[in-house]
Amino acid sequence: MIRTGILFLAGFSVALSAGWWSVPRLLYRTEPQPAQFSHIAHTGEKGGMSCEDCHSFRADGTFAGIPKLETCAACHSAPMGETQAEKDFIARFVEPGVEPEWKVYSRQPDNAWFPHSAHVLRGKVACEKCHGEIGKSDRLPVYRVHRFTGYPEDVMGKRAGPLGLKRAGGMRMDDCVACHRQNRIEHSCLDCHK
Amino acid sequence: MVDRIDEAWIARGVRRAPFSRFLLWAAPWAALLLLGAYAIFLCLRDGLFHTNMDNRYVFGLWIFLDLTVIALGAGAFFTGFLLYVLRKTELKAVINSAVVIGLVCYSGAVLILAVDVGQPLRAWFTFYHPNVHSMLTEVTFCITCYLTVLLIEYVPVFLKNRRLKWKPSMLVFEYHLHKVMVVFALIGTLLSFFHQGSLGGLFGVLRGRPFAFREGLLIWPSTFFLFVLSAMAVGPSFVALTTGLAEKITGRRLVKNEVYQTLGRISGKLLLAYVFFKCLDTLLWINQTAPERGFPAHRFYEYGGAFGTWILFAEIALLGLVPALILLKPEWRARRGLLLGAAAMACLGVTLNRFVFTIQTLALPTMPFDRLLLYWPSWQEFAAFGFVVAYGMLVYSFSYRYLTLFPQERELAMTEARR
Amino acid sequence: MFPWVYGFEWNAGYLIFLGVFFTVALVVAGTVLAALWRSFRTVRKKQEGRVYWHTAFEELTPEERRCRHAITGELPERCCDREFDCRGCRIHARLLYSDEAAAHAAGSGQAEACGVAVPLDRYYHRGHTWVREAEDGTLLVGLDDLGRRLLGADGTVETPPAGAELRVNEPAFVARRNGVEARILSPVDGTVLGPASDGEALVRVRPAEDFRTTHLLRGGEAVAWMRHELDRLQVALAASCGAASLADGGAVAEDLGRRLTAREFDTACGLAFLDV
Amino acid sequence: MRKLGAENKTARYAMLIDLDRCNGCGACMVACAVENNVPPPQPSATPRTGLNWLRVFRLNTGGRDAFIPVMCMQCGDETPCQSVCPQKAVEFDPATGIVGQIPERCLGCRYCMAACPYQARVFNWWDPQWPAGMEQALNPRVSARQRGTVEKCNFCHGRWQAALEKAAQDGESGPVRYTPACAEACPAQAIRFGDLNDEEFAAECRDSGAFRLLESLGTGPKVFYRTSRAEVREATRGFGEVKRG
Repeated sequence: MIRTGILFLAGFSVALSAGWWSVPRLLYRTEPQPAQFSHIAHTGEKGGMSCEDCHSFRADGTFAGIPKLETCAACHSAPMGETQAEKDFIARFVEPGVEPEWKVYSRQPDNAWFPHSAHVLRGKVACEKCHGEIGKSDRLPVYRVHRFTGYPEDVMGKRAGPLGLKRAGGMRMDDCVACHRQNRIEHSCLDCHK
Repeated sequence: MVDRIDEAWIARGVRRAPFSRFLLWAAPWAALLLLGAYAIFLCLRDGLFHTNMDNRYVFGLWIFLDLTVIALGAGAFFTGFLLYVLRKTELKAVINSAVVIGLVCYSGAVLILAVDVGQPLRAWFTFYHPNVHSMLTEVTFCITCYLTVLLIEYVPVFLKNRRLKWKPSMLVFEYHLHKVMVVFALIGTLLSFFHQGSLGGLFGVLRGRPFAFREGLLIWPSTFFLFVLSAMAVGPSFVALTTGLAEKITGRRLVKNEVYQTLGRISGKLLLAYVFFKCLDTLLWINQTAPERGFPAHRFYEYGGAFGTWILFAEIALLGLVPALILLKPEWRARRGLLLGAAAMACLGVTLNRFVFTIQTLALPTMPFDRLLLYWPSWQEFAAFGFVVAYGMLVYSFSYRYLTLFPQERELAMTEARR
Repeated sequence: MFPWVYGFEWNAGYLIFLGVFFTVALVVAGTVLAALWRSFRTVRKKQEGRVYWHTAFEELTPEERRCRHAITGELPERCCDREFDCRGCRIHARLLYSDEAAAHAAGSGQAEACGVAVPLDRYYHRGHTWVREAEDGTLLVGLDDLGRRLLGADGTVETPPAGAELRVNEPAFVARRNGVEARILSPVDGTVLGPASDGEALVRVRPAEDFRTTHLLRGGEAVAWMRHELDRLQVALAASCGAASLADGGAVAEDLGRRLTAREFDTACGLAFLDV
Repeated sequence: MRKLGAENKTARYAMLIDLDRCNGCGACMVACAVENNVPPPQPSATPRTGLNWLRVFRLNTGGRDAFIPVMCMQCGDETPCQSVCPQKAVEFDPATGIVGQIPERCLGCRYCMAACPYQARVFNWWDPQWPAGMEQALNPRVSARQRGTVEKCNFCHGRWQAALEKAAQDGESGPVRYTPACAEACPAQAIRFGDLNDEEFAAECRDSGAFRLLESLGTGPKVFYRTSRAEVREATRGFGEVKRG
């Protein structure tokens, strides 16, 4: 009887750890970004830019998100630095005028509505609160996407980034709710869902 | 040779039809089961447009079926309660049969409910994010729990199969499970009481549907209690009816007459009480509840046709009071045909009551520019309905053949031989 | 459902509803686990036999549970409520030393009922086994004449290996014939010593410390019981198969098993060996 | 950090529909469908299986018929559909007075539809399908339909959200003002949308000619109707029509 128990426990733990290890790997697929990008090169001492310089609001209050090629091309019509990544970017996108298809780490599900204006402009929530210190990163994190839903890993529940940078808030529904509750903001489902 | 293929599985001392004849009996049901499975597959794959339900008739044949079989399946919990808690020991003769009937009814209802909802894969949402103020939440929780309890109650019946019994551990588990059966009988009573009630409450709370809306006691509308009472009243009737049918179909005596008498007597008393309270409730509804909400009750019946006043009369008097009186008078009850006829009438009465609450409620218009609408189920709905019936028939037939549903059968066979 | 799930509220409605639900779930799970644990304990203590007999006795008809003293006519109609273990029965104890009982017990040599031999030098168990004390103090256990005729020439009886513990009314042997199996109950408490040397008995048994024979039938009582058994068997066979009657002076066939169809044989085994 | 909603006083959005102006053209129904990504009906769909959040009924008054647009009434008292939902897919938002229906949470049991006396709720009987290319024209502010779920009018919630974003950008505070698609599309300007906390609008809703549907049920609907024709008002109070059509 005891032997059976030990065998069962051993088998159970092997199966459990195998599943624990493999399921997240099977569930997510890695996709490459179109080009390499260093935030710190732009926002650091050398670049001196702020988040809003590229990630801007439109006149109707909507958030533009990742800048279009023309924003990049405004500075990078010709190489400004020495890096290979910049040269590649100009050769592949700026010169032929092809819009790079950036993968958005924080792309929310279709039914979620996140007004950047209400949070950033009115609520004065710092970008880092949700996005973490991505602005200080030297290269882009690995972009992993859920095989079934097609949503990026970060909104599906990954809290810490693989770059070792702190991503403070997280961008899952639970994170939103936790913050809203903490700040006692009236909420119903339709406050954030559409 | 094929006739004796399963002999080793059939209990000693009872006779069963040859295997080939059993197959012949099961074949049409299996065919119906397959057809129903195909219809269910269509509904699950493509969506509910395969049914004839619509935005007005949001509940149709299936919900009516659910409410009815669950009311009839109440025989399981109520017989268990009478046997294990009130110690009506003669009901031991039908308890196994009642458990199988209950199991069939409840699992059939849950199955068809899973097809009826638009997103079956989200069924766990109700458990994960329950709205405890909804009657449907109560129904979901109770039916799930009670189905579990019924499955547990079925285990000892199942383990007593002749072949399984040879494994000593099976018999030991059966024995110990049987010893704690009173716990399950009590839990089953509690659960069944609540969800029979909340199925009634389901319609009684619809304040936007004055035809169904009823005044309440505490947090429950009167239909909560009426559904419980009516289910308790017809439960024993249905057990008697199914036993009578089983005797008719198999051509064997399965239980002693006193069992029928007990079932009939209990059913009759409860039915009479139910009719009394139903009358009170109806009067209150006609004179107070409905008019207060701007809907004089008599107007509900002005549409005539299928939904005229006859339905009220049939439900309460013809299929409520009449069988109650037959079942209460010992001389009438003593006649098997009359007893089973009354039991069938009582079952029909409850079926009609569930029909009124599901179908008639939805048929009647609430808005001034609306009108009475009729609905006829699609073949897929009928087939899915047939699926449940066939499933029940097959489970019951297999259980009858291989398990001991009627412990008195062996004794009765011997007594008969002695004569 | 749980406090940490989005949407949960700490109010009376939730606490009552979920409190009831979790209580029900716990009680159901707990009861099933308790039953499982008890079963596990029963199996570990090797008490399956006791459970088997308890369950089987429950299923016997009142006719089959008839008290031995009702069979002999000492008592009016009475059903046994001690699972055929007369060792603690007060009624039995009272009757055992009565004159009438003594008269019944008296007698030696051979007796017979409708052609079935009932040797009076031994004790009979209601599952058609007998016990005889050998000179060396061990016990011989065997099938009685009806059991033997029932199994016939093709029938076999599987006996437990030496060292096996036997307990009264618990399955000890398995009879087999033409694919039909029946459990045969042990008439005594004791340890199996091995197969019996004489052809009549099945096994030799060392009796348990507190070995008693008061639960077994003896003498004239056994003859009355055998008649009752034959009657019962015949009626049941007539019910299920329409066999010939013993009442008109017929005798039980020597190889009864061969005369019966598999189905009849199955019924007869169940009745004779109390294996329902 | 400032509280996002703190300066936003609550609103009680409501509609006032002038039946004298409504000529039953159905522009509101079309506008509603376009705004809310309602797919074109399947070939086998009937008027009773459609996905219209807003329907215009013909009211038989004995004389000249009146037309009456019916959508979700956003019931404020004892909201019939909210309490019955087994899994909180229906929610009354006290900040806007809008009854929210969350399709992602919906199981499709349709109990709320049975509970609604206005029959304002609809079910997705089909998988939504758009003719090729038409999905390009979908409104990104309204999430896509899901088969097997219940939905209903939510006073063009996407427009409310857009207005909120704009207000945050402009630094405006207080409840936002916006116009639902039906009100915008009505050529006769029969549908007016407003906030009951706005005294002027509330007064119009209490006007002697104003009424609500099935007021006697006590559901507190927030869609008001107005007519100068007494017979229309009388007809709306009636029971269902007996034996017609």
